[in-house]
Amino acid sequence: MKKLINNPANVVNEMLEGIVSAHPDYVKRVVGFDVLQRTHSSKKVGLISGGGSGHEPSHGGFVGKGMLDAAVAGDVFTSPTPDQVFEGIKAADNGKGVLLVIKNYTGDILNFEMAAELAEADGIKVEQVVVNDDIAVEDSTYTTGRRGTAGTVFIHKIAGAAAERGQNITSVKKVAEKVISNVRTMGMSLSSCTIPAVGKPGFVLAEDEMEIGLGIHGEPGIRKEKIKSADEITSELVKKIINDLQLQKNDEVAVMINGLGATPLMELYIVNNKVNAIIKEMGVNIHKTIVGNYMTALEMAGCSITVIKLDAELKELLDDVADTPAYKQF
Amino acid sequence: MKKLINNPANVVNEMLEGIVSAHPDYVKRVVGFDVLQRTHSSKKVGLISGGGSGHEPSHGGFVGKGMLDAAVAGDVFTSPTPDQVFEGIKAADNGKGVLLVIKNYTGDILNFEMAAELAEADGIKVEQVVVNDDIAVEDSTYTTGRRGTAGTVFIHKIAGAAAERGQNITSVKKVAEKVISNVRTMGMSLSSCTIPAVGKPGFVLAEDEMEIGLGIHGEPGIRKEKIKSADEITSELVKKIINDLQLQKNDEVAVMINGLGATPLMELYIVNNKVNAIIKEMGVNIHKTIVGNYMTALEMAGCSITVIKLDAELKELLDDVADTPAYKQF
Amino acid sequence: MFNKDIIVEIFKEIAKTMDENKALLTELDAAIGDADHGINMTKGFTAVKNKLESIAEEDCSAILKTVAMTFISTTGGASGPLFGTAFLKASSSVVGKDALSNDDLLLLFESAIKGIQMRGKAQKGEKTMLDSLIPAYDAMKKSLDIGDSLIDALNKAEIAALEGVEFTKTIIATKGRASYLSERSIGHQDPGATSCYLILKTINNVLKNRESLVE
Amino acid sequence: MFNKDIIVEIFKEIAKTMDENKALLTELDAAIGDADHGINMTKGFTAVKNKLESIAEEDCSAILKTVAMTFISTTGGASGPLFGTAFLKASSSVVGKDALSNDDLLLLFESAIKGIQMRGKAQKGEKTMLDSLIPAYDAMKKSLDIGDSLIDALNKAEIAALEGVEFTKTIIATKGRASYLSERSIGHQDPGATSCYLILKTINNVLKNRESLVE
Ligand SMILES: Nc1ncnc2c1ncn2[C@@H]1O[C@H](COP(=O)(O)OP(=O)(O)O)[C@@H](O)[C@H]1O
Ligand SMILES: Nc1ncnc2c1ncn2[C@@H]1O[C@H](COP(=O)(O)OP(=O)(O)O)[C@@H](O)[C@H]1O
Ligand SMILES: [Mg+2]
Ligand SMILES: [Mg+2]
Ligand SMILES: [Mg+2]
Ligand SMILES: [Mg+2]
Repeated sequence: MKKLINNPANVVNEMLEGIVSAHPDYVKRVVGFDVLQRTHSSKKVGLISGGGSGHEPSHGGFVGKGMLDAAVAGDVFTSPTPDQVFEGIKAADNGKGVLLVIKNYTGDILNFEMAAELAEADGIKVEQVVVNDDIAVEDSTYTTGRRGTAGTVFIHKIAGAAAERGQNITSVKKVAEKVISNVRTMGMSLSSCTIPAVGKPGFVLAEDEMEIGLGIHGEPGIRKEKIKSADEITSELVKKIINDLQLQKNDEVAVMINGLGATPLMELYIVNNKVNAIIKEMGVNIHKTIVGNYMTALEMAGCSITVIKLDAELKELLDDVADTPAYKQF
Repeated sequence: MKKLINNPANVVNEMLEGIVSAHPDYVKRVVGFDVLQRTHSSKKVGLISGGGSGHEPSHGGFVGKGMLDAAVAGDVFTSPTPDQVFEGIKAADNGKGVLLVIKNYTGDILNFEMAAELAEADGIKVEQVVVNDDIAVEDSTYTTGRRGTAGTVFIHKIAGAAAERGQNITSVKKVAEKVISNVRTMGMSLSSCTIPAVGKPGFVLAEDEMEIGLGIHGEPGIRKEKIKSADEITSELVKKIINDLQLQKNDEVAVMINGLGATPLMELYIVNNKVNAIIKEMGVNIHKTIVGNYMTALEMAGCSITVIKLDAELKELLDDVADTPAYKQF
Repeated sequence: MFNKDIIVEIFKEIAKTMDENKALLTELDAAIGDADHGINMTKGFTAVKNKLESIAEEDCSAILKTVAMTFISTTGGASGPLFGTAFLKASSSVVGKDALSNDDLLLLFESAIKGIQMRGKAQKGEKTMLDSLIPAYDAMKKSLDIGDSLIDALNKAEIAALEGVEFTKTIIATKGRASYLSERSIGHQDPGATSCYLILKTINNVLKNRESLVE
Repeated sequence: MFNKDIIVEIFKEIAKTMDENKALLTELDAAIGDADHGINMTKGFTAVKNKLESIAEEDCSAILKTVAMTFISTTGGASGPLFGTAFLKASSSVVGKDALSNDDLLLLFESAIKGIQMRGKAQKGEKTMLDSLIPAYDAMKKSLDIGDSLIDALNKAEIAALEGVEFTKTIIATKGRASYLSERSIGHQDPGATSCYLILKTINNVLKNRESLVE
């Protein structure tokens, strides 16, 4: 394991300190907790997100104007405990209620749920949405269902804009749910990643292998196969998304090409070149494209593609101003 | 070599197409050339930069309001040819002259120089500055001198702001030169990178080795040594910078922690945590910190630290609005 | 017979067991999850162990409640709330008791399982910790019903738990992180089921040790 | 004797040589540079080769000028402008000629070297292409001065170039990318010096071949 770290046990703490000292105008730390909170809060519905660390800039990087009010950081790839999340909820609360944006992982759901119970007992109005954008896994009422991955960033952006506009918690939640039902992601990787405290990679890929349909925790994907060209891989991922979203001619979408941590931007743009071609060829209009590392898995090489179907409301909110360390929009 | 690409011979072209289709409001491509140009130009001094590809988001990502007017992309790690740069100069020219921001590499200097000769013959007023922020190499009048690396982003930002304010080419150049004489960078890496057309890494590091003082082209550094803790490495790099800049108590600086491509943001923030501590302990004020992948070397793991000493003028220009795909500031 | 001293000792031993099996549990989780189960369990039970000194004087229920709260607030992941809730429900089932009868133990075990099911909404056969816990409970109950000693009953529970662990290798996961792997999860044993087996085994060892000391 | 046909043939052969030595040159550059010298040279000379058909009817100077412009506009890096300028200056030194005398060739060689020095501001001993070119030129001149045949003179130039390449292993680079390595550049041979040696060797082979055909 080669990492620019000191002690595996301190990575989250030192990272949070590093974030706060880099962006003091945006975030401050809730003393004694692994929670980042907006430096300048405002009287609006609070938006909170979080989960295991290792997905940076998710989620602390999205705390700021027009997105999150607080983010809770668990250990690497381990969802934070209820008391941490509870502290986050308190930090995000400005008296108008708090919406919890939870990614669909058993750990996240259980810990956030318990925190919500604590917060409600404390008199804070709490609502939750569960993001499940990853279509690699078949959905079913009998299973855990689909994972929450990079699509989460669109929830932060769009529901964040609704909250910033002063909408009440019911409508912010409604917006978030609309985003969730219109966003889909599919990913692939060329290499695994190593949790600092574990010291060796979660899986191993041969020089000519890739994983299709993997998540953001160094877990294996749904299929291991021989590596193909960027265009072939991209086509497979995008087509699956298009089908699942039932995209039609004249639909309008936004696209995110998300790097998993170790993928050169050059490669993400090569992927975008193909994504763009496929979607435009369908007669679908791409309103906005976001390319970069937004929901990562430590030093994993690979990418995910996210598409969100927009209507007038979502489009307007997506275009609203946002000013956070990791996502800024004029 | 594991890469999300199609054909090594097409990576630059497909990447440029991917950039343009992702950010049409910011950049367009000069037809037939590897040049990205601002979509909406304005009557001001033109700022142009460029060099080999593989450093994304440098340089195309910085084309936009308050930074560059055009960027020229060579093959991976190979500076662009004079005719390409000449086309870039024409694209950046709005009748007020064009400032070339050149990184100090023989190839870049020679090709940009020849392009400047072509542009001058064409009646375009051209000025040049040469960035040499990398202090890994000792400076000397008898050698090629120091390399230009991540500090270049500060030239783009600050000289770009001066141009955006409507300053004439003489004063924009003066600002750029002031930045150059006040900015220092030092880098390290944990792994090498592979030029697509070559297919194997430029150098190989053992599991417990790192390179200190390397550049951004997969070239070896000044020293190979056993890997140390993030704090130890950071201290060495920062102290070298502090000495070279002759930083004093009450000085004011901006800091950039730059990832080389495959470094998780978590690690960059851990590095920043230490950088921040060292600099603050000196009684030096950190006006602004930038953390992320700005000047990369494909999928190299590692980072560089850049410090720029600010005076009132540089500070004000640094704080000016910028709106580009890769760097936005409110 | 089963007094609060034993409970304290059991948790100390569980912390040791988890530490010894950290790499194993993490490797099992790497195959079908996110490679942290060993870390999570060690983190949780080490925190519990460190807390034990200060609570050894409380009654069984209070001890278990502290164990639960400690586990919940240090572990995170899926196992934090699941084991935490198990201990919390176990605690509620034995309020005010300084020693536990066999019936108390059965009720405690049943409550723990119900707690896990309430939290995690899983059934037997979904490749989770329930696949070792439920057969273990059933075996223990049956054994006590036919008049076996507690030691024998726990022995049978341990054996059933191990069979449950083996069984998890044969099925597809439909709950937890391993469910994302669909068919690829077959052939791998569930980390959570394994740690539950290890817990039962540890309890058994503690009891056997005591027994032999008494004899 | 040294007519424009030979020039065209030489450039065709150089393209072949570079292609054959692409991996070698890239490896040399990987050690002290950025691992692209083989790519650059192949790219440039392949473009030149593809251009040759259309210009074979021009005079020597025009051919060399097209070679120069093609090289400059396709190669990039340090070698693009350096070799390009060399060919450009070489072209200017033989304006209007369809065949070149030994004196013409010496002047052409000298002009090429001066072009490189004008562009790159380097001297002999800085671990660059000049370290094979300058000794080669000196050897060629000396050999012609004492009345050797062109073939012999070029043979001596080739040997001197190879010695120059060997010499680059012993010195620190102070120009170009290798200079960033300081002491670490010692022990490695310069890629640019190597490609210049390969060019001379190719010229020699072409001439020897012709000679043997004539004989
Ligand atoms: N819904 C559930 N009900 C019961 N047990 C579950 C459930 N989901 C997951 N588990 C158990 O949790 C274990 C994984 O725990 P752990 O690795 O610590 O958490 P995480 O999956 O969050 O990384 C699985 O092996 C499984 O036994
Ligand atoms: N200033 C200079 N003068 C002469 N030759 C030089 C100079 N700088 C570099 N070179 C030559 O260029 C070679 C490197 O060429 P190449 O790898 O194609 O370009 P780059 O260094 O831009 O990647 C070196 O081996 C050296 O011989
Ligand atoms: Mg986990
Ligand atoms: Mg090069
Ligand atoms: Mg796990
Ligand atoms: Mg080179």
